[in-house]
Amino acid sequence: MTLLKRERDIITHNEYADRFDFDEIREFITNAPKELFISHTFKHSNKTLVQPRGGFPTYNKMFALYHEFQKANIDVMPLTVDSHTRLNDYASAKKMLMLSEENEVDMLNGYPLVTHGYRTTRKMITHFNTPVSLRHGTPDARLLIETALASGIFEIEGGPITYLLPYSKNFPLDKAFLYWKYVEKICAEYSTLNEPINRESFGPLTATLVPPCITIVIQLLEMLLSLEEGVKSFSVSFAQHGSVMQDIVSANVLRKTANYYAQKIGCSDATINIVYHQWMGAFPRNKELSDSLINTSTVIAALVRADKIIVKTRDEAFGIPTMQCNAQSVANTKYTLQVLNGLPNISDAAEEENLEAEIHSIMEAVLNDSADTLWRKAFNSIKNGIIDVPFSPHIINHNAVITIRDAQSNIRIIEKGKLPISEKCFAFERSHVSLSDDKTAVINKIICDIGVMHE
Amino acid sequence: MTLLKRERDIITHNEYADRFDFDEIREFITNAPKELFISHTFKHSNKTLVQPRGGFPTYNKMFALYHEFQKANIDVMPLTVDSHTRLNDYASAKKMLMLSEENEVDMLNGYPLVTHGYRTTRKMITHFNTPVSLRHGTPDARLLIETALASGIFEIEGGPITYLLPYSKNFPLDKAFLYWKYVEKICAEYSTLNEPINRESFGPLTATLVPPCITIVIQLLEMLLSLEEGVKSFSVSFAQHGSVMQDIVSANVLRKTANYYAQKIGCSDATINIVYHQWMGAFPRNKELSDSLINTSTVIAALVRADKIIVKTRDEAFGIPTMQCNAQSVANTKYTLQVLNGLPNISDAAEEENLEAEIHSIMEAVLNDSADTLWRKAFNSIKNGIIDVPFSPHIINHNAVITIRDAQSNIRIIEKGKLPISEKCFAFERSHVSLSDDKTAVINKIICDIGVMHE
Amino acid sequence: MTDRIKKVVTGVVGNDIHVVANRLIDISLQARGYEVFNLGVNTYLEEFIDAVIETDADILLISSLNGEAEGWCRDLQFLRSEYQLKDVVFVIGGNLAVGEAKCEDIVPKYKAYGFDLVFHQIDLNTGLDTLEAFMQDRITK
Amino acid sequence: MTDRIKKVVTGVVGNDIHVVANRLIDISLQARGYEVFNLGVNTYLEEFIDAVIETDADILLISSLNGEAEGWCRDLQFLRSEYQLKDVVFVIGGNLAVGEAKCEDIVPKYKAYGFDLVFHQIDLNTGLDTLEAFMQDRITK
Ligand code: B12
Ligand code: B12
Repeated sequence: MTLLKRERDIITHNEYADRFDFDEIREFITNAPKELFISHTFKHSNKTLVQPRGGFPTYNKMFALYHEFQKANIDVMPLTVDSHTRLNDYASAKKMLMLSEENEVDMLNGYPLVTHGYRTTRKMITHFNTPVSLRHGTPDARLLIETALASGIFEIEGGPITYLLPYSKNFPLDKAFLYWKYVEKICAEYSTLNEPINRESFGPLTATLVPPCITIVIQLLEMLLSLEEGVKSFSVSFAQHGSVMQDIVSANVLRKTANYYAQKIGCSDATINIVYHQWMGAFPRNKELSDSLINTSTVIAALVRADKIIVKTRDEAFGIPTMQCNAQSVANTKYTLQVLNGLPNISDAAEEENLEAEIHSIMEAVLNDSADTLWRKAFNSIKNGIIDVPFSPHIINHNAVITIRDAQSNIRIIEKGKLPISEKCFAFERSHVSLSDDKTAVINKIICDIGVMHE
Repeated sequence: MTLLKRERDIITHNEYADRFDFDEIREFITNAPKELFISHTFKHSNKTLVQPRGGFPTYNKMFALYHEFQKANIDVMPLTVDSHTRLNDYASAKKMLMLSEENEVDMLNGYPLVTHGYRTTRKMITHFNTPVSLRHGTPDARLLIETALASGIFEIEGGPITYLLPYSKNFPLDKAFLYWKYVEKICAEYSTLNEPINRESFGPLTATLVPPCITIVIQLLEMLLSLEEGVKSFSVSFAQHGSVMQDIVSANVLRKTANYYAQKIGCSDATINIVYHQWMGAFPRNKELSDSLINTSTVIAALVRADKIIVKTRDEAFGIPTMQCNAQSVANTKYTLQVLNGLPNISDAAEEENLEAEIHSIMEAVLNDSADTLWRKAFNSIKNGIIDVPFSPHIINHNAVITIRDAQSNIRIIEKGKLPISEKCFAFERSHVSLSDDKTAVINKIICDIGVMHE
Repeated sequence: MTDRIKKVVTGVVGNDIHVVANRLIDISLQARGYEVFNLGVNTYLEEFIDAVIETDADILLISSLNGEAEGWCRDLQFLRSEYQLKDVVFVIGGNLAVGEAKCEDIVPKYKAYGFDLVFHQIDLNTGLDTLEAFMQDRITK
Repeated sequence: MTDRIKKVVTGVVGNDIHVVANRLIDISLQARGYEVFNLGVNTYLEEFIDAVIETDADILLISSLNGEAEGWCRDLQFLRSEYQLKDVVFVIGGNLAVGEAKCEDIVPKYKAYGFDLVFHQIDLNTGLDTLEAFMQDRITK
């Protein structure tokens, strides 16, 4: 028995989980319809695919949600997992699921996938026969991903960095890397059976004033960690920054550097796609304006030529959206993409050059770390602040980088902490903002910048 | 008594109009607050101003509409005139106004300005103290414009071509030119008293498959006819084409050629602004999608850096919008413009070169016409099809130009009729579309292209 | 009623210049085999009646888009009986009210004005299908 | 109650990692002159109670953003009486329900769980102003 197989045995033998029948699962995946694989859809479509988020505690409500989405002509179904499951607290998830089923009140903010199990969930997935994307935020997602893949969910979002730094306070980062290594391996293995399983990184991170260079470096690292293990279809992503120019520049540079680094490790056979998240930060408290914001994001997604867009809803500021509201967002977004034609090619040479230089400097520092494996290099880089995510709740995060918006709403680095960007790049960043000496003025500006989409 | 003065006397002595007290009117304009002049607002603002359309028959309902708009933080108030007044049928307007007042049902699709008169209307305009723009569609607007200016309405939309070819079947074009000459003269005269009166051309025309070169030539001609008479503030305009690229190219070329021709006739002291109309063609019959379309237009307006945007409402496909619905559109548009930052500069060299060449060819043909005055040259050019507006209901229009959308939704000329564009340009247009030989297939394509924004 | 080619007088009523639908109606009616007399936009009720009489039309198909049709149609009942046009089918369609209105309210109103078929915010092809069925019905009766 | 500097224990309850508001609350409380013990995100109810006892805090100010607070607060009444914390002001704020909910429904529910002040979807400054007024009231009484 290999080490991986032993680990697998231990993980899947969990009192809260299904009994896993791996032979049957392999057979299911081998014969699964192509329509369930987003990697297949990506290959055969040249439009921007539309995917919402969404998860309800009970099976019936989840089924009803998918039904609504189907009517809205959705491209990719979401399966968002509740926060107990995310933190491997299956006992609480079970308790809250029972309360939800008894009281018709949702006591969970997502679908407790492990609790429902793969046998049950697969019925729903195969019924709708549309690719499903797993959205969670789990550092130790091993059991969750085993359950997902066995259910017919062939896109797995997340990664050791993007699902840890924004989503956890204490979970050990080195463990997260190892647990995700497991996930990559399983995804790679199953990818040989039929169409490839698609992995997707979570670019939005904390959705709060994260500068493009940090987002992109993390995208590249998670992509490399995944391709290294044999994954053949990977999506890099980022969220609307608040400046159209910064979105365009990020997309152009992300596309270019992703191909560059994939090639560098000899993985140019993998397919890389770009995913755009509609505004992920604080939403306005007015639903009409939220609709406007959402549509604006859609137009920008088209301008940056995203392969997939992940949509928000007009209920964002209030709570988990109703299914009707969520389906309406999908329909609106699909309509806009349909009527939005004649897209120009846009770029900004100076900004792109600067961003690329920043990314290469940071990547170089990471790759030059003395550790032996990529994940350890990445681990060390995060620990010593070479990678530093603003507003991360995690204890390991350095929290020394400070950013602020310039007059055009571009996110600019005003304190670089341990970020190894060149003096020239840092000067470029700072040249766009004029800073007050008064510290409370700066704090007030940051508070304003967090609420940049407020009415 | 000058000829103009005699004409003025005759026009303003109309049984359906106010008695005009010109001394009092001149004094009113001389002392009018700057806030009523959009030319003043343009000068002191660098954001895109937002203006809806709107007009109700009764004074009270019009007042209530302005009140709603004010709450939505509007930049420019509209005063849209009903279609009887547009066709100088003041008797019908009066009858329908009475019916509207008695029955609380709107029997007119706009505000019958002449019937209400300037004394009444001025009270409303000065009460709100925000620039008002007159939207009508009237070939003989002399009495209407006298009434408007005397009321404190200091932006006058329209022109002899743009308010005739889309808005009338039989009205004689030569008369329209003369009547508008009168309007320009009056506007120029009043412009010397205080801030300039702003004139605006109506670029959308029939809003149905009009190619950019025709729109822009007509914009330039109306601008020249106005500047010739001494107008100092002029807005050229166009409506969303259905292709982002075509909108961007049009804006860039319109800006450039407007300055070029203004300078050519020695009027570079006049201020030229660009106005963008949200989609003016057939709307989807779904209000959510209409909202999406409207917001998409707003984003494009920002990308083309319009000085003013004219907004539609989610009720467009159904009828005159309620005032709440109209004000909501204004609020949504203002919000989007506020949060849409970091706008990139966009251009397309090949498309811009082609469009400019087409415009210069047509302008050259117009200016080379043997007639003595510019308006006669323009008149002859329309009559013999050098200028030809698709889907114009007017008998003088040549109706030989046929256009169709290419794969990117750009409007392309497939039959050039008498349009004097070069073979090279025509080849450029046709190179983008592959045409079926089957004539009904072409007609079906045109029907589809008219409904391009339908769901 | 015989089975000869049917004649239709069409146009847009009143001070209304929305021509796009009118062009499509012209093409569609011809494609369906009707002989079409298209008076175009901005046509007054009297002109329609004159054309019906002059061409001996079977159908008068009026469009109205700008919402003002009601103001023009009040006299229809009177004209119709004055000229004894009871065999002519009177059809109106388009956008038949200022502001948003429901078919339930609009259709009875216009039927009372003397129209046989009323299509408020109804797609052209649906409308013309209904018209053909209506004409067929008449023949069989 | 004396007029000494007030101590506040704050943090985000349960499996909730929304940290942005928490950072702002920390800054704002300090700016208003409180001594702040910020336990950060992902803090369990027991940890809050322990910190209140340990620091002898006047106020326990809990945030919850991810909608799951209700699951965590059911035990509050019990803990409160067990540890005899009746002088401590219990405050909760943020987004207190899964899905959209109205203050009318939410506030009484949480008051019944043992909170003195409940701010569902209320702006931070408004909430802190109310808190200060509430504290002032207590002193004068
Ligand atoms: C940014 C964000 C994230 C980031 C968080 C990064 C981080 N570590 O902080 C990321 C992307 C990681 C994230 C993850 C999740 N999120 Co989230 N997130 C948001 C979002 C968009 C903005 C939150 C924010 O930072 N606002 C800015 C701060 C300054 O404002 P605020 O948090 O609203 O707080 C204000 C007030 O509430 C008040 N306040 C707060 N506490 C207190 C206390 C008192 C006493 C007072 C008086 C006032 C007060 O003061 C603040 C300033 O005015 C909100 C939606 C929104 N509001 O627009 C959703 C939202 C909070 N998230 C939600 C959910 C469900 C999640 C997830 C479970 C699942 C998911 N969608 O991925 C995970 C959570 C995992 C977990 N274990 O908790 C839901 C909560 C649902 C509900 N209540 O019904 C929301 C509402 C989105 C939604 N509509 O679905 N999220
Ligand atoms: C393009 C347009 C214009 C162009 C017209 C160019 C031209 N000469 O044709 C311009 C910009 C010049 C214009 C001017 C005006 N317009 Co306009 N216009 C439109 C718009 C956006 C599209 C119309 C169109 O071409 N549609 C495409 C065609 C193919 O569809 P259609 O006209 O809807 O017709 C379909 C059906 O109604 C049906 N149909 C039509 N007739 C019949 C008959 C029968 C028997 C049947 C079965 C079916 C049928 O078949 C067609 C195909 O399905 C509509 C709003 C919309 N629908 O989105 C407003 C609209 C029609 N206009 C309107 C108004 C008020 C005006 C103006 C008075 C004022 C103004 N807003 O500027 C002036 C009119 C002046 C006048 N004297 O009439 C209103 C009417 C209001 C109402 N009913 O309450 C509308 C609804 C906009 C609005 N919501 O305010 N307009």
